[in-house]
Amino acid sequence: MIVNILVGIGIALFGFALQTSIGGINRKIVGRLQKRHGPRWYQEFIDIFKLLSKRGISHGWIYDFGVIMALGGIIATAMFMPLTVDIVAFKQFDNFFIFVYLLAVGMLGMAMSASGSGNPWASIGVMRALTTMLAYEVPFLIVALTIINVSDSSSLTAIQAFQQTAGNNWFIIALPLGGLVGVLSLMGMLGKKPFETYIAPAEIASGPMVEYGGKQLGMLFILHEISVFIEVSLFVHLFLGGASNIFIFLIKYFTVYTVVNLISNVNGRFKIDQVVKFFYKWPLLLAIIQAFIAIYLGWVI
Amino acid sequence: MSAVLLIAIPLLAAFISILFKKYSIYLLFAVTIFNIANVFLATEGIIIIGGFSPPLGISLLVDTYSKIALLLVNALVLVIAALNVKAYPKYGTILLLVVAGLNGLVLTNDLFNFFVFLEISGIAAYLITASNKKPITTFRYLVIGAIGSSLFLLGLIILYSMFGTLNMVDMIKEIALNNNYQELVLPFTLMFIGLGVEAKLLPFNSWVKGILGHSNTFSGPMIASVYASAMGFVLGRFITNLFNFEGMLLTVVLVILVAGIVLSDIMAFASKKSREILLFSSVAQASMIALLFVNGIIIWAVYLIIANALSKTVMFMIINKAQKDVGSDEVKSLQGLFANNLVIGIIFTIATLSVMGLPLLVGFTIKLNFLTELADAGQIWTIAFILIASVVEGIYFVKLLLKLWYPEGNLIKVNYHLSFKLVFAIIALALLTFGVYQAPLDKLDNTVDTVMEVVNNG
Amino acid sequence: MKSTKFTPVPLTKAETDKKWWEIGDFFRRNSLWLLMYCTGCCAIELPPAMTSAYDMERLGMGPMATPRQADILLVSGYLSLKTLRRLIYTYEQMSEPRYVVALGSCPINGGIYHDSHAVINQLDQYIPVDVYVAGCMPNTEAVMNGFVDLMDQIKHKRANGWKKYHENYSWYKANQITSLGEVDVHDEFHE
Amino acid sequence: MANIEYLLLFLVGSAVISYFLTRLNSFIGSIFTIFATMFVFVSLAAYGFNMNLDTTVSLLPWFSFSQTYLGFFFVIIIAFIYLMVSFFHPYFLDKYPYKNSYNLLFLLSLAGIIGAFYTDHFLQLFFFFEMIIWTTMFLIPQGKSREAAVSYFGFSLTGSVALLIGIFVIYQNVGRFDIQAGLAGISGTTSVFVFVLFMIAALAKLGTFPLHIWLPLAHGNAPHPFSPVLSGALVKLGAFIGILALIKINPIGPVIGAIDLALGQYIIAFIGSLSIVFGTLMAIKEDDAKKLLAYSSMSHGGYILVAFSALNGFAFAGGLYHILAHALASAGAFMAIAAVARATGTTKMKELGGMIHKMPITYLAYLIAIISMAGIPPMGGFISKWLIFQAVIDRGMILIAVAVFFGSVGSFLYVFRPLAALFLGQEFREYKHVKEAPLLMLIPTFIIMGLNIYTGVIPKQIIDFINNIIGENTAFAPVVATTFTVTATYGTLNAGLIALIFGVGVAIAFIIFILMKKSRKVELMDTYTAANFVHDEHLLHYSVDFYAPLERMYEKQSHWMKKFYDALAHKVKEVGKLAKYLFMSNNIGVTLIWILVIIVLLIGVVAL
Amino acid sequence: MNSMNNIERVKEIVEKVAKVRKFEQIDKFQIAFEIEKNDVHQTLSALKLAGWKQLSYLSAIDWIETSKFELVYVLFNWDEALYIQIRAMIEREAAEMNSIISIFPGAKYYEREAHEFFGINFPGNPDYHKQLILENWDDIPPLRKDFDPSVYSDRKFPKREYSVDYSVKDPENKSFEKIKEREKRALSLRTGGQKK
Repeated sequence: MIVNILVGIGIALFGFALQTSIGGINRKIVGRLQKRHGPRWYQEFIDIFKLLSKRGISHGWIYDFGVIMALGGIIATAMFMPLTVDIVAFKQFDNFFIFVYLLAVGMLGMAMSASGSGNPWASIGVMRALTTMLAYEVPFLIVALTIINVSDSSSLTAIQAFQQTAGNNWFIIALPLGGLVGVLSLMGMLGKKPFETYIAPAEIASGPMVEYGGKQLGMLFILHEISVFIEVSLFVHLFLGGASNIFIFLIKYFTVYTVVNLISNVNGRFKIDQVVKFFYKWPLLLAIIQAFIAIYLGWVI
Repeated sequence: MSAVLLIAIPLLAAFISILFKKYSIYLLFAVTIFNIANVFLATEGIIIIGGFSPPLGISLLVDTYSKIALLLVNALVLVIAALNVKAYPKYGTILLLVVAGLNGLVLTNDLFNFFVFLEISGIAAYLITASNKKPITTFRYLVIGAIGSSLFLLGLIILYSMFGTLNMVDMIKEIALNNNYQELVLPFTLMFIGLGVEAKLLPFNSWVKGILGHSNTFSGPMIASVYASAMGFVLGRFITNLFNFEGMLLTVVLVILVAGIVLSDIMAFASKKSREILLFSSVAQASMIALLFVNGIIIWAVYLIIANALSKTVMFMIINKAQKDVGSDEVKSLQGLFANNLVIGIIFTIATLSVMGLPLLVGFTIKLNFLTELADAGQIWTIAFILIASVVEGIYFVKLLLKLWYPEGNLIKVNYHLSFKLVFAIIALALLTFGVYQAPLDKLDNTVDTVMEVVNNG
Repeated sequence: MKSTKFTPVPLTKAETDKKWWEIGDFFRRNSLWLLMYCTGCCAIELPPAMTSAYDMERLGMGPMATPRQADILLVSGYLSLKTLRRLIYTYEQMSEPRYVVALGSCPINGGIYHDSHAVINQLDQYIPVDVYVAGCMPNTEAVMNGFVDLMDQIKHKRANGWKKYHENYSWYKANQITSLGEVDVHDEFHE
Repeated sequence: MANIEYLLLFLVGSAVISYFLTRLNSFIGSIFTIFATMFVFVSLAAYGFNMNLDTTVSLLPWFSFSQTYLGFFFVIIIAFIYLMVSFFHPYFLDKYPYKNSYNLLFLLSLAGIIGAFYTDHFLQLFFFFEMIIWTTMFLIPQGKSREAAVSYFGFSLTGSVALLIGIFVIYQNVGRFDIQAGLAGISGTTSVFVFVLFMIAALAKLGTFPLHIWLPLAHGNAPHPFSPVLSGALVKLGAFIGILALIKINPIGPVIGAIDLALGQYIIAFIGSLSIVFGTLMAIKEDDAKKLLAYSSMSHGGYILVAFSALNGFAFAGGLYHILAHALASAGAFMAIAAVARATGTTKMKELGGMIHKMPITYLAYLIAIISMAGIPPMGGFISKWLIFQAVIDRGMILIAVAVFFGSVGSFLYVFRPLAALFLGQEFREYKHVKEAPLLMLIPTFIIMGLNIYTGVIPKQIIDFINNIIGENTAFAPVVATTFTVTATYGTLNAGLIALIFGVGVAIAFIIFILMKKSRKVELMDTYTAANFVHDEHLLHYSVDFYAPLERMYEKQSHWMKKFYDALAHKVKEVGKLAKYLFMSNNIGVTLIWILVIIVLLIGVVAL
Repeated sequence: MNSMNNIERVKEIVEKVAKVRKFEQIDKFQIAFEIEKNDVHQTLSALKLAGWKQLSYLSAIDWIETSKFELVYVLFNWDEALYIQIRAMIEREAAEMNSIISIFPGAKYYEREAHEFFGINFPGNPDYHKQLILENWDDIPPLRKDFDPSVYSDRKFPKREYSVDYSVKDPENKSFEKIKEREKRALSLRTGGQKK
């Protein structure tokens, strides 16, 4: 058990380092996109460590406890995440629903400490985050239902193995509509531009993070990096057939994150009720149609 | 001590009491106590008066069924008169007439004699309702009552012309021989409507709203429980023995009764005055009783009559007393009545819950048993309608109860005399104990009514 | 002959803190976050600094929405009495270590409003200022130079304005009271 | 050897004694109630688990009792909730108009519950049901509104009347009132009829979609210590009837090919999912904390319905597990709100804020309760939801899945609203004097917190007991569960491991937190307000219309059901007035017409 | 409908109501009347009836030499493009003018501002004395001519002398004289020629 836990912590650490560096590289790519140099690739590391070295403020015990609980929840989720078919901390316990719901613990921790900070903007930010979650979560879970029903298991390693077996191909090809819905809800999950209502710096002064500074903000940045790692690798495992070895995983991970990042950089920002209306119109419809086709009619490409 | 005294003594006392007005009420007490004692001593069976043979002579039929009726009627009259002795002292003679008339109704075996007693008790009833100080309603009651009893007489005459006898036992024998049921429909309908008017069945009881709507602590209980239970017993005897509906007549009567239950409950749901709620609920109970008799469930109908009579006395007395002190019987103006008289509140609640048929009270056991019997008789749709009506009944009674328990704004001042509390407490206790302890209820069964027995073996 | 074997010398508590502080300095100077308090007309210099012409992000700098998250308080232009009151309130809300960069000549000596009753003349009487960028609207290069100077100061541990604010806090407060009357003000619109 | 009949008589006796004791002094009366409920619970727990309660009947001969695992499962949960809530009585009773009747009715309803779940005779089941209904009906108006009690009674009565008609239909076909034999004996159209009637009763008591109007009214306005009982315990009666109808009666109607589930079951699942969606949407909009939790019980009732109608071993186990988890979670949440209401006098989120600073333990209790209610891992709610998800996915019911997923995510939204608006945020000046709930009230909160965590981490004992129930009532395969893991169709869930890893994660985060510099203590009013000087906490507290953009989207449609029932009541009144006009008119002519009509009708009918 | 006959129409209205001391046509769309202090209310209400529904601005001018305040009411008409200025002279010492809130409710804040910056009292306006823009002002109203901002600035804002350590190649270069010359001219400009 101790070995598994250490492997889990290793995976979480690897995820953090991976995402932070890829985040830095992406900031450079976006910079180049806007005809400017863009920061060094390790700029995100520097930001995080700078924040950790500063002396922030605290609004009471719930303000700190929330941040600790949030980061703890997210690290716990990352520890369950399989990198490839065989690199996974807990062999048959990496159940899909653990990721969806342990992320919710992270969200709850952050929401609690944000509203505990007493700033109305933080509460509005949390409200917007939860409403966006309500929007993108349901279509994603419907597609997940189809995938679990088709691959006949809800453990990620099994789903990867199913996609990598000779006969069938990646779910993004096998379930095309499902793949499209997956991308849209991934952008919602990552809080990328069109659905970035809850970190809207112009409107609500960076939403929930308004009262954070110093180490709390550093921990929240770590939390953000690891949750991005979880969401993107979830997408990779569910839709792109996971990876047989670590390099394929890195390549797939990088392409997914860069594509989503580029899409987000050319988009404006939705209003909060537009986000909900959007997700409950097209993605949900596509998800239901995809589920209907895949489960009842059995047409899996 | 033959049963004839039960009718003769009250009549005699009625005339004597005219002489000394003041003591008439105490004479009534004496007579009713004597009657109650006499009921226990009376010998069962047919009693011929004056030695005339059946087709002509008057005869009385005494069996446990009529004994229960007599006991209930006399006891109730005693209680009601005693409680109203201060408010309405001068009604001694009329009450004696009531006792005589009702005892006669229950005991008589001779149909014409039944009509005579129907008239006597009707007149006494009109005089009692006169105490409501609402002459128009009493007049309406008088006219409809007269119509009812004349229809009953018309039906009786047709029967007499067909069978030549007035004695019920002979009549039943004759009917059993006559195989053509077509001819009997008209007389039976007329007699059913005649009794229906008096027993408050739905289409015929437009007088009830006026009478009971403006009743007081004396006339309310008298009409709502004494007369209702007497007529219930009598209607039961006729339906089970004489009428034995069948075919199309049965379905029409059933439809009338079930519609009566459901509609009166809905009317109660739609009314705002507390007395109206009570009177519609007693109309519903009356139709329910008739329905049970039509389906041949005699013993549970008897218990339902008793339970309904007791609870209605309690409820009418409490509401009428409150109405007298407050001035109006709108549920809004009676709000918070029980806030400062707790005992009365508990008693009223127990009585209402028993009428609604909720557990731990006698109403529940009665309801459950007669529904089981109905299920045995395969009447699922009647059960469904009764229960739907009981939902509506439950809602309006709960609304009434909660309004009376919880005051809004200023508290109203109503105080009840200790005697009220005592008597009602006994009744409430009876309702509660028989609800929990059901053994005694199972001792009696449908053989209480021995008319058919007498018919079969002379 | 000094032995070449590496013998770890136990560092004292103060030395380890200093060592950590230096490492922290490296991170602090390479990721400076700006709270753009666009008080006056010099604020127009910042968009070019951020966009592709001069690209502030190369230096690891970026705009931040709230004082809690920011390192640098960028005072760009003249400061009226009322803005000064808000500026002091924001400055005290920033997390430490914090730096102040003053653009334009108005924070230096009041600039063209030096004789106005509404505009203060010298900013560093009220809050410690680390870097001044003179010029009545300094050019963007000058602003970028200012930032590089600040990074240099951090490197050589001279950018300790925030320490000075703690040390002679009473002196600063006295100046603030003389000019502003009192920092916290109650007006009928926020009661 | 505890005898069920003696327990019942003991309860009725102690109810009467507590009536007189509370007349003396409400504190002593309530303490007596605590001991009475404790005695009952302990004797039930001691003897009930291994089914050796003595069911002989001596004093009340016409009652007959029998022990079933299913019945015991419900009784032990409800008795536990009663015990926990009775700890609240000493502090709440003085405010109620008829406080001495409160304890009496409380214990009487407990007696009714024990009787209802231990009887095998349909009429006795109805007897105890009616007893529970009217005893609880008299408890509700002690709170804020009379109308709530009337609507509660109306819907419960409709439910129990439908139950009674169903019982008589069974009696007519099978001839006996025995529950097991009766339900097994019916088939064809009568089983459809009985299924519909029983489902009406279940929906009315569970407070799910079509018959849910009374739920927010009753829970929102009931006296504070009684709403945990109302939502945690009494709603479960509907679940019990739901099991009788959905599981015991063999499936109804044609089997739908795609998801091979009987049509009747699918309709009930659809109603359940409607009630999940409707409950969630209404809860998100609600401003009164107790009404919000009421709507959450409605949506969890929908989950229970979906679980039982999925006709799958894991769903059935998930449903039972959910009943336990929801009972604990909603009781815990309601108790926390009751403690806050006792201290501040209101449950409206508009008027409350920053309760955490003065009542931290109540806050923790509420937090753990809502984590379980939202179905988040370390708590029990997650395991039951996980099991239900397995069944829904296994059957591939897409529309139901949409509602179930919407409910699980939506529940996260509306449980968080009281947390943020009531407990967190700015601390108001007027609640400065508020103190933490007294110790006696904290005992139940601690116990329920512990149980919430226990059901979330160690599912083994509960799953084993549920396997007994499955074996006793259904033909499904028992659920395989070791101490920490539960295995279902699509993989195993290691609840213990999740809690452990969560602990490890929090430890790592705590280490990171401790290593760094201590942060500066700052009071709540010193927040970033774009440098405006704001001095009034109310201006800085965001709690009114928390989900405004979401609420605006379905503002208009949210009152349909209420309008429908008001219109229904109004229609009945109209019919009443019409009948009065027709039959009770003042002129005698009308009665004459009716008499003539009947005579002509009969003559005409008979003659033809 | 050119603006010429409008002006005639307005002139009649104003003459009917008040004694016009001076009429001035500022430009094509703007005319000004100078009337007595106590005619102001009638003219304003007359013009409001005539269509000039909006009080665009109320300001004051401090004629310190004749120790008078001049109040200027600028009215605007949405239908015809014509601004009307109503000017009235009031005493400078204990300056007072009845409030016009009853005619133009919008004047409430203008009057508060006029009081804060000039010290004119407006009885009839419930809160004219309250602080509006200046926070914690502790000197005479700042826009009065007898208020010297630089004196206030030197008094209120602490100043330290910067050590002049910048190196100049030739000390006698003319830039010093140029700076001194510019300072003298600025000083005279600022004090209105009073101080040399």
